[in-house]
Amino acid sequence: MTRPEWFVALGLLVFALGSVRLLFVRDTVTRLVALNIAGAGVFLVLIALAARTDPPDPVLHALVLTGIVIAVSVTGLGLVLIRRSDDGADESRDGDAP
Amino acid sequence: MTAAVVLDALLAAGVLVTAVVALWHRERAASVTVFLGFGVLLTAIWARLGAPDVALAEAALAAGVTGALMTTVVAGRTRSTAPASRSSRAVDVAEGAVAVGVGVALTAVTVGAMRSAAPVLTGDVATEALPDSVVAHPVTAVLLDFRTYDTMLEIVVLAVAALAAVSTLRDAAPALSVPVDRRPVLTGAVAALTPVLVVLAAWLLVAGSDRPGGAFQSGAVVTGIVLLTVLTGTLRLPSARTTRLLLAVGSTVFLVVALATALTTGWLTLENPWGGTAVVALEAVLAVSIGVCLAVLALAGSTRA
Amino acid sequence: MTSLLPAFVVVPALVATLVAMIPRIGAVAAGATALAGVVAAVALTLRVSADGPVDVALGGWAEPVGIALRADGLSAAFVLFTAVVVLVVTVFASGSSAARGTPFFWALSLALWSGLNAVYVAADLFNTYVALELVTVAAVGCVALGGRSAAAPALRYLLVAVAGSLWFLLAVGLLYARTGTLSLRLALDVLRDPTDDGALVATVLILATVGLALKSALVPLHAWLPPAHAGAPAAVSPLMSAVVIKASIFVLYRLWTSLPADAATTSLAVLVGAVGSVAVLWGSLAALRQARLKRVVAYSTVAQVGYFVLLLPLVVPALRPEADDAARAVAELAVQGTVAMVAAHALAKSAMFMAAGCLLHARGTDEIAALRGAVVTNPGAVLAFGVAGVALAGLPPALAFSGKWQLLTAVLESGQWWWLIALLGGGLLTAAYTVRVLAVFVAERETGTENTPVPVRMTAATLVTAVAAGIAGVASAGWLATTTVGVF
Amino acid sequence: MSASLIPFAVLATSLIPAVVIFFLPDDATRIRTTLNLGGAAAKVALVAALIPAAVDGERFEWRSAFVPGVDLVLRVEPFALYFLALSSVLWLVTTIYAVGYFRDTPGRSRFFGFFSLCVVATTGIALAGNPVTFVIFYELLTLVTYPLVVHERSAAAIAGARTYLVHTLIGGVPLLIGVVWLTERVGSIDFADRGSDAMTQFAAREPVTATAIFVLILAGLAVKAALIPVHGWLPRAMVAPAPVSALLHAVAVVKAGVFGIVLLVDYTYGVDVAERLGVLTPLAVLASATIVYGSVMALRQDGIKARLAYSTVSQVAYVTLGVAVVSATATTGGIAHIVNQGLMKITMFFCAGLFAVVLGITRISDLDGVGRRMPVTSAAFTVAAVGMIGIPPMAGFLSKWYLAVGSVEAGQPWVLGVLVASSLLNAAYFFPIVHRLWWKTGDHGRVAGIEAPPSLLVPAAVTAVATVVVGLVAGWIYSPLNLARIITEGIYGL
Repeated sequence: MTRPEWFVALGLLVFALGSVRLLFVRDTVTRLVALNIAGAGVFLVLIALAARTDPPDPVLHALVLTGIVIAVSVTGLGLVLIRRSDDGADESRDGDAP
Repeated sequence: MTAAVVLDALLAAGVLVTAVVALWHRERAASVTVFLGFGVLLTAIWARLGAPDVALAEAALAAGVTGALMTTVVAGRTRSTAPASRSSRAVDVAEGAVAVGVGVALTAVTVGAMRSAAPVLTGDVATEALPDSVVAHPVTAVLLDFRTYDTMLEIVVLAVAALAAVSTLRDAAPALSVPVDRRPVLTGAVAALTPVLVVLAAWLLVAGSDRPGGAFQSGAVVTGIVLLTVLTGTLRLPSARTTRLLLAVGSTVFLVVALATALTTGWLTLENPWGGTAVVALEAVLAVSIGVCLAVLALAGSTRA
Repeated sequence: MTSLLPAFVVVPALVATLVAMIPRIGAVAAGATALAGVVAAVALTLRVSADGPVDVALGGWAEPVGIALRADGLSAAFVLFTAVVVLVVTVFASGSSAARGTPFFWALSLALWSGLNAVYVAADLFNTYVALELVTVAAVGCVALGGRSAAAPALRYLLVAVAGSLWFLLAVGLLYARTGTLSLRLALDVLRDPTDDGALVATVLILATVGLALKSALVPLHAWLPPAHAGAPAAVSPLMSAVVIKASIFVLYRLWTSLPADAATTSLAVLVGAVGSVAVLWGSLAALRQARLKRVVAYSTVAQVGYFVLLLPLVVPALRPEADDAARAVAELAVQGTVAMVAAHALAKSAMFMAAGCLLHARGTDEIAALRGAVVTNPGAVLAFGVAGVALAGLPPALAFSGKWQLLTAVLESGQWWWLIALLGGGLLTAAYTVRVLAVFVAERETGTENTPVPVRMTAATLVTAVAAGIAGVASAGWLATTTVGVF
Repeated sequence: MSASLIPFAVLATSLIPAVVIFFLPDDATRIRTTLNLGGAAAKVALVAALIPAAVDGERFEWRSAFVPGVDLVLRVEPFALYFLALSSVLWLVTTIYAVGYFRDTPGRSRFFGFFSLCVVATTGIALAGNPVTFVIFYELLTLVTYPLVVHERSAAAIAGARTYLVHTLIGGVPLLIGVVWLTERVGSIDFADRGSDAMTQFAAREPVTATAIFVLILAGLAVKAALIPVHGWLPRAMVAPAPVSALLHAVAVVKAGVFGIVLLVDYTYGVDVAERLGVLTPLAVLASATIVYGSVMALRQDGIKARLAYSTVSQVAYVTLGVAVVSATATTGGIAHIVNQGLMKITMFFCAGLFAVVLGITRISDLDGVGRRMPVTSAAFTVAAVGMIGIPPMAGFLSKWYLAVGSVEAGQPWVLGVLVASSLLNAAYFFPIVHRLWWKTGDHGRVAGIEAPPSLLVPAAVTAVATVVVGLVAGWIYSPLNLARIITEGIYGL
């Protein structure tokens, strides 16, 4: 197996770990961490694919850059929601909002 | 050569171990800390795989800013709200086994696909088209010349995320309110550091047109600057209105540029001679926008609704 | 004159950012944009049916380097019904601030609409991913407008939706590994070579289908939808159920009507169809048991998603190398029928959620038991809810009836008669949970429940949408024909 | 076949009032009543004008695409006008009755809105030119009658309405799948006098599929035609207010089912194809069983409306029997019975409504001596009852006579036996009522002035007189019987 193929394997494994754990774990922060790890796995696959050619494929690098910014904004929003639901868990009544 | 292989193997092992620990650890704070370690190792791997831009972004954004965001939330709340289900060791192993199985299966298919890959990759076509682009550095050319539309959407995503975060605050005109830490040593250090960071951000921005760097990386540094100055009180927290204004300015400019180019050269088409300067201008707007949006996300996270 | 296709994405986004800066002008700006959007969508549909799909290369660079946008019959149909739903919900939302949650509703809903249009006109797979993320973030923002108790469902929705997008992104990565391009059309040209790409195409489809099923809440991956859609404010729920889940459904159709099929993908399609049938029955039975009105309508969405994936097993035979004209005819019928069902669901479901919103506004709760005698206090909302239920069940003369007619014909011609159970059974169950709720609305009224008057424009918007969904079936032939232009 | 908007005009006479009435406040009685009566009168006039043209062979048609390849067709031809004439006249009379019945009750605009929509659906069914259009208006009828049945919002009304919906919606499934399968196999065929040749070739090519489709569509139609075993909803839907029971369950809804069966047997498959497939004899047996079962069950009911409901189940099956027996005379009798049974049954429902409103009587056992207290109503009821039993000169006699002669011609004498048995049973469950009305004594107080509000009494009297007149003028060219004969000649190609 060539070097890019090894890193693709690593990426896929990290993605699988992250995704599986995301579907089964209960704690919200850990789920967000799992989401980030799964995303990192996918990015690792993309960058490994880019490394197949010399110079490496700039399109895939740009995709991963865009992906990272989206991942960060999603994580930011997720954390704000975690904070709100933690506040909410203290005194909100059950059931749906008006 | 074997040293490189050993280094790669070590980095790979490190990434795997930190991932597993971060995912399966019971304690919230511990899993977040290990996750930050995972981010650092990942930065090294990006460098090893010949992707300096991504390494920079990973270090600044993924490890840096995400770390800041997570610690602000987790620091406040160490106990995890979810019921501490003592799922037994066997369940964890089973989950791990499933993951490994999925990983191996996907690898088999992907490697097969890589080996019968198409002769012409888009990357090669992009590299050939580089000379006609308005920017020299390949990654920046893709981001801001070939696939400008993607970058535009991505900035809108960031602005919307920040807006959504701000909109969850309680009162109608949500203003950010954050505990300020005025310890002299800290404020002194920040006062000294800020100009250096500003220069670094500016340099990163300009460098982007012909070497690794650019809007995303300098945006992260801008986030750092904003957070440091606000948390130490050197920069007064903006009012609700100005917060919203700053949030939206980045994507508004980009969208206006899109409309402008539509009427002239064609949607998002940048041409020389003004193409190069347009890219740098766009990058500046991007950097400020990313900086502000991520800072707002962090501050909204720590503002008590 | 450069094509106006990108305007569908840029204009709503620009108005969204302007409204974010100046919330005061929210209602007027959103209303004007929505109206313009409907007019533009109709023009696009006419243009596509007249001279075929519209292709635009962005940034001055052609594929594969640059990003291309493409609007064929399928995209035009989705853009059209989305614009109509956004217009109607905008009118509804302008009626009451409680329905909007916070003043940010306008900015977030416009950004959501921009993201949806971006998905529908995308021809580049990574661009589709970014557009899906924009839809997700905006949608989560909208759900979170529901206040403190909506934060947890919104978070759960965010995690599930982004996970789904990542699975889709990995599928795109795999496709790039083999074909070296992000453009779906160019990838197809590479894949059509006889080298056996069966394994790869199957994996790409499995990854993408699971990811997109997660985002469209296909049973068993549906648990996140009811709390999110029911917990959202009254004006957000219709947007969520009627149009947001359609983005991932559209991408599913885009993939399944393009990638070449073989024995493996055919069996995968049948599996997805089976899961869809279970979803129709599962969702409907769950809807029958809910005690809160918005939960009934949310589970109805889970059921209807089952219908939408029934397209897959009917379309796949037409994509096999040895496909004959009969298979292609079945596929065309199936696409027409399903798109009509999707559009009809968008109208009827938004009307149903708006009706629930009206009743919630009037009685202060959506507890079904507390809505006895609503027919006397809010006749318009009850009539709209009934008509919307009829339209959802696909009873004539509703638009869904024309869709169901085409789908039934396709099922009979393809010989796969077993999909009849879900198609016909689902309609009955939909009628069942609608009538169950109507019976309470009609029952004699308990004294003492307070009743605040509902602004006229809210009831009017609800009734107009419901009636439109209810009678559109008789005039949908021309529009149905356009939905398959350029799809195969 | 001139493409024209006339079919639309007929539809509009009840569609426009329906849409307007929904938005009228309840107390706008004058506007609502003028709209209602104006629409009804306009429809009767339009239909009356169209009948001579149709008899001379004029045909009007409106066509538009439903889905690519399948059209919506509305066409004016004798059989459509025949059913339209009945429903429009009775809609006019029932509107008058309903205005009086609901004088100052809540929800009148809602009621009359759906009431007019129901007539729109019935008109659509009559004018339907192909199976798709028929199914659309057929299901629409189900939907718009639900609010009428549930109008009084009592628990019983809601339960009755639910049963009604369960039956009719479930019935809609085989009907829909049957029509889709038919259109998929044979293409978008229109109703034609002797069925289309595409249909004949298809029946020859795939007899098993053709029979399966026939059974599916028949199952869907049987629910509304109240053939056993799917008749259960009719008695339970009697909880609806009197005008609803009168128009819907004696005329519109039940007749739509039977009208569909005639369209299926004679205008889609054609009599010869149906006979060759061998589906008519089982249909005749089913109809006969329903006739006898309906009559027997009617005997055991003490509630006036319940007995009338089971009587309807039995009487409506005559039409199916007429179609199932392969002879022009029998089919003429069957088709004539659509009008005859409609007139007689609506009179009885009006009277039942009067007994309930004026004296609060809903049970047959309480009817002793009511004849003296409410002579006009009782007389109307008696006329209708005698007609039902089949005694000349009332209309009922004619259709039973034609059915009897037809069955002998067709070589199915056992049908004659069924007719005689059912007539005896009719006598068995109607004469006791007549006997109680006139020959029993009961203290119901003196009649002060006229016995009931005129808006309720006049309709009952009018329809009773009509029953007699229809019987007497059978020879007139435009009489229901003669129209039935013209229609049958078309069906059998005489």
